Amino acid sequence: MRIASLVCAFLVLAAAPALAAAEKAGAAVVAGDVPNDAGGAIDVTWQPSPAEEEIGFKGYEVQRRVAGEPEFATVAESVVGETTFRDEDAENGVAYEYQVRVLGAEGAPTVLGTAEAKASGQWFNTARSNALAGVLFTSFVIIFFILRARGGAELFVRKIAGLEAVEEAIGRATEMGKPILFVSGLADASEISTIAAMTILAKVARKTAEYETPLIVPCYDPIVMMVEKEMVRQAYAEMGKPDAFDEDSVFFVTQSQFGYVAAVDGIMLREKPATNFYMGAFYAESLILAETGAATGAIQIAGTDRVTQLPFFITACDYTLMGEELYAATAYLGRDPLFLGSLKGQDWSKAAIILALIVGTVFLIISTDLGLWFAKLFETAAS
Amino acid sequence: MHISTDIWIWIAAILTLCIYSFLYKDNPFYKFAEHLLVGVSAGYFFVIYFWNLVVPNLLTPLKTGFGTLFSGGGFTGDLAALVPGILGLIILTRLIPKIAWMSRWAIGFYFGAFQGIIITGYMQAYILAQIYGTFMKGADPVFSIAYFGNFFGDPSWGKVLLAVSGPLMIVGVICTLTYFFFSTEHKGFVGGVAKIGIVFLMIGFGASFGYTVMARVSLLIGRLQFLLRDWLGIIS
Amino acid sequence: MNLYEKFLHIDRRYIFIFVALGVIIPLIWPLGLAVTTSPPVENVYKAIEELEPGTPVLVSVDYDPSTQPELSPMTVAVLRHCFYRDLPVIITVLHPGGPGLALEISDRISKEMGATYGEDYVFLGYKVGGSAVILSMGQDFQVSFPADYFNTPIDDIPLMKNVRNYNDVGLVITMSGSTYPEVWVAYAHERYGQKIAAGVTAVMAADYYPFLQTGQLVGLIGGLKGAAEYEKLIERPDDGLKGMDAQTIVHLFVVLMILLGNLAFFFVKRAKKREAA
Amino acid sequence: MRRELPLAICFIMGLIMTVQFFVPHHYSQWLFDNMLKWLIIVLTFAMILGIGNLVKLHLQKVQHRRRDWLYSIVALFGVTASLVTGFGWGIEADSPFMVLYNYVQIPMQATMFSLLAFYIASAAFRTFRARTVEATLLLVAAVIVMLGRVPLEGIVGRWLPDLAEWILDYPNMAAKRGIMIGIGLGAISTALKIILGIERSWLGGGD
Repeated sequence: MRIASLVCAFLVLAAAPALAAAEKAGAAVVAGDVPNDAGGAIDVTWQPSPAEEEIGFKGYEVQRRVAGEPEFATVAESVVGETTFRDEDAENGVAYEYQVRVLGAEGAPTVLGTAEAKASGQWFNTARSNALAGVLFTSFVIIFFILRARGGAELFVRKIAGLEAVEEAIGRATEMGKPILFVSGLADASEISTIAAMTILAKVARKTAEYETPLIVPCYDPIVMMVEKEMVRQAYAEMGKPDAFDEDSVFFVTQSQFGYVAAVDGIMLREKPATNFYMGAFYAESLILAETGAATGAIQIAGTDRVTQLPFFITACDYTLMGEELYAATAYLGRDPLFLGSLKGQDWSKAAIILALIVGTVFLIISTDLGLWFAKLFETAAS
Repeated sequence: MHISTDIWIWIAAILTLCIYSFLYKDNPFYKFAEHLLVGVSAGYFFVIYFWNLVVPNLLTPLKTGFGTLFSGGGFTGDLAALVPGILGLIILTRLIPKIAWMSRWAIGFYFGAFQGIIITGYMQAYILAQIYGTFMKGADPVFSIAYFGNFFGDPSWGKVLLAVSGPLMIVGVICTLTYFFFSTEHKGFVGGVAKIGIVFLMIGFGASFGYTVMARVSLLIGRLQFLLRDWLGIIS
Repeated sequence: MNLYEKFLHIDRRYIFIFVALGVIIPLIWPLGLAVTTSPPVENVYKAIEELEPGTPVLVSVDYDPSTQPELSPMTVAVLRHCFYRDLPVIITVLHPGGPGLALEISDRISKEMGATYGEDYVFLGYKVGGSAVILSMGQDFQVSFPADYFNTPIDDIPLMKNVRNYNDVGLVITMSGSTYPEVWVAYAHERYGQKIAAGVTAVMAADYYPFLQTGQLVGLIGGLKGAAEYEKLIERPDDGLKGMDAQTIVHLFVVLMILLGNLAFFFVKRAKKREAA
Repeated sequence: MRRELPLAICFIMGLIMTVQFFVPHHYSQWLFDNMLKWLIIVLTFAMILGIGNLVKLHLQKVQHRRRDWLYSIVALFGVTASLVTGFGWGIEADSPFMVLYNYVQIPMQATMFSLLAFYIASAAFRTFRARTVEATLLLVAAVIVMLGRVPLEGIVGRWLPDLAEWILDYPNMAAKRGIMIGIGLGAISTALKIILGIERSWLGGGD
């Protein structure tokens, strides 16, 4: 399936020499549409003039006219040290003629050459074909295993300590008669980790409903609050305890990062929850929360995909779900075969990536050029 | 020593001390500051979003759009602002229990749009760029037989590091990825590789922790400079 | 509970007190610990040293008060350097939280250095738009900044008479706690070939090293340490170097606590083993 | 209507935004640029609900004289102050709203943030113990990097900062990359499940 990405990437590589060839053909000035853009831009490149070396060289001047019109207008002047110019002000589909002039030490400018081009917008960004291949490949593998799981295939998943501890932590809070605090990150619902956190909350709420343990869910984002309130309500209803659901247990605080932290710190010291969950996206505040929680003696289970915050949760919390484990938690807690299937798909994608890393290494051993060619297949264009 | 005479500096300084009092223990001063901060900041973001986003991207285009429409100018792109306007109103149906379910339409829109952005964005930044980065450092490959050649030609610490760091990087990425396998037991060969993955994870976490200490201290320096300089005028 | 065990369970408020003292003392009585300079910072310094007197430098204050402790010292050092070298400074702000900071710093440093507004420096203020603003300055400053922060048309400002776009600017330095340097590189450098240097927080610095390798940034000042190095280069110690003292002390304190903690932990463990045996 | 329609909308939007990424044409760019703004506008409407919720909770506390109800008055005062100054006088640089922001909100936020300097020290002391091999690795790496960032070259030489840099650039980077690739796959898998309607707990309950 990597073949698909190879093929796509090949197309990109094949296109590049074609452009280079045009430049090499010897024309003093070359103009062409900027590839992979929304249109409206033309690149003009030219061969450096020997005049560059002369004393008093003032630079190049790029002029433009709509093909067929009499007058040129200057679009760039005194270009020094570069032999390209990107005209961002071109209208799509209009043929422009570009003229590059050399401004020497004295006398009239000399014309280096002219070239013609039209700007256009593209319908497919070839620089992103590797991303397309990647998306198609992973989606295919994941959906394939989801479908297999739906067909009833048995799927094994290994243990994750942090998730094994969830039940125990809820049980402990129940015994102590203390509440459970659930923080679903400091990001809005656009973050995948927030969504993962919300689905974990839905599972945790089923357990707190079962044991009738009080649950405290302060929210950072109003949409997350709306959705979480419904999820928790649903969880209580499903466990046959709709009346045990407290409308005010899921509430909005503020979207200010440290305002939110100030409030949650206060809750920890005043309500003294026996268990703190930190799931989702966290930033610098991760350690403030985790250290305050540790000082109150709560069991703390964290999970985040913020690589920079993992060290703080790892050190200050009892259990930490690292990166992908956070997303996997829903599958574990729910034991839904479809979700387990998607985990299997992720594993196979991982295996494919490991294979790609090994292949790349072998190529690098055989020849640096071959290895570089392979590595470039994964290069991403900035915009 | 020149104590500030600016009332606002005093307010800021006192609130700063109220927050610091939390380090000792929870107390009425902290509670006061905490509730004030929550209230003020909750309102702040609403006001900022309103002026910076809702006005230029919703109210103004709707005004021009409808202005043109009613003066016979036909439909213009400005009226696209109706989309978020209507979605926003749909979100508010949550306030009316009878039709609260309608808010799911807007949430579906919101969630769906972001999932599309996530799929492609993560593929690009979290997968492709990381694979590429495993092989490359700047414009050079992290690993090449030539680096070993260089080392044996003229051995030095720098060259041995250059030669072995690349392979170490690749091995590290593979082992760490292996740790994240969910559908195989961490036993035997896979278990061994995953163990090495844990070694990399722990070194990485330790290093990031140590790396961050400095930045955190500078925040404290900033606050203390405010107290000692702007408020008390002890330092210049 | 013996002494070691007591130490292991020491009230963390004692640690807090030591951290606070470790910062306060050097702020009041600077220690003047030595700082060695590093190439990324030296390169920013060189880029400014190499400019002909009279060549404008654009300093963009793209941060807000949350990262001010780290970024203001370097902004101050760079401004001083420019004024020493008679390089006119154009100050812009792309972050909505920046104008107040930029105003305060430019006011203070210009007074200290005897720089005249309109001739030695100009404050263009904040413009919303980020990348669009950066792009427009490549065409003409007039587009985004028809007037300065105080509403004087830029045509009436002596400094701006000879400045139309990036062609007339020797160097752009962006001070940012977020991703603005990337935007500057993508638009001002990639499209207009403008030389860019950046000042960023210590945490962000690692993300920008690759830009140095590719030459997209001519230099990089990272965190308080970077500011301290810059102060050393221009031989004008200030908040950066003072801050470094404090940081060094706290670092060493934390390391010491970790070592003592482990020592105590080791003794407690050994004692327990003996008891068991 | 109540469950199928939102799922369908979610599916269609997910598909559109995925395809959009590969299309550089300006219609597609227009959609992307506007979509981001629209989504934040939707969020702003939702904030009415959020703030409403906050105000309601605190009003209840005051009304029923629950524990700490006096502080609820402070919170209500804060919200009111922000909203009244923000809508009454605008958000220009010297407006009352910005004064409130600069001298009330910013100092407190920055102070909360700076608590980290204390907590990072206490956390390091409390948890960096050589209990296991893994914990020892973590602790040694942390100490090396911390010392490497202190200007001690005069005393111990360049090797320490160089070693710290090397740890950050290689073993640390390798671990980060491994985690990030896993995150990428997990995120794509989760997003896919949401678009396809397999993960639908966000719909909540009811019909």
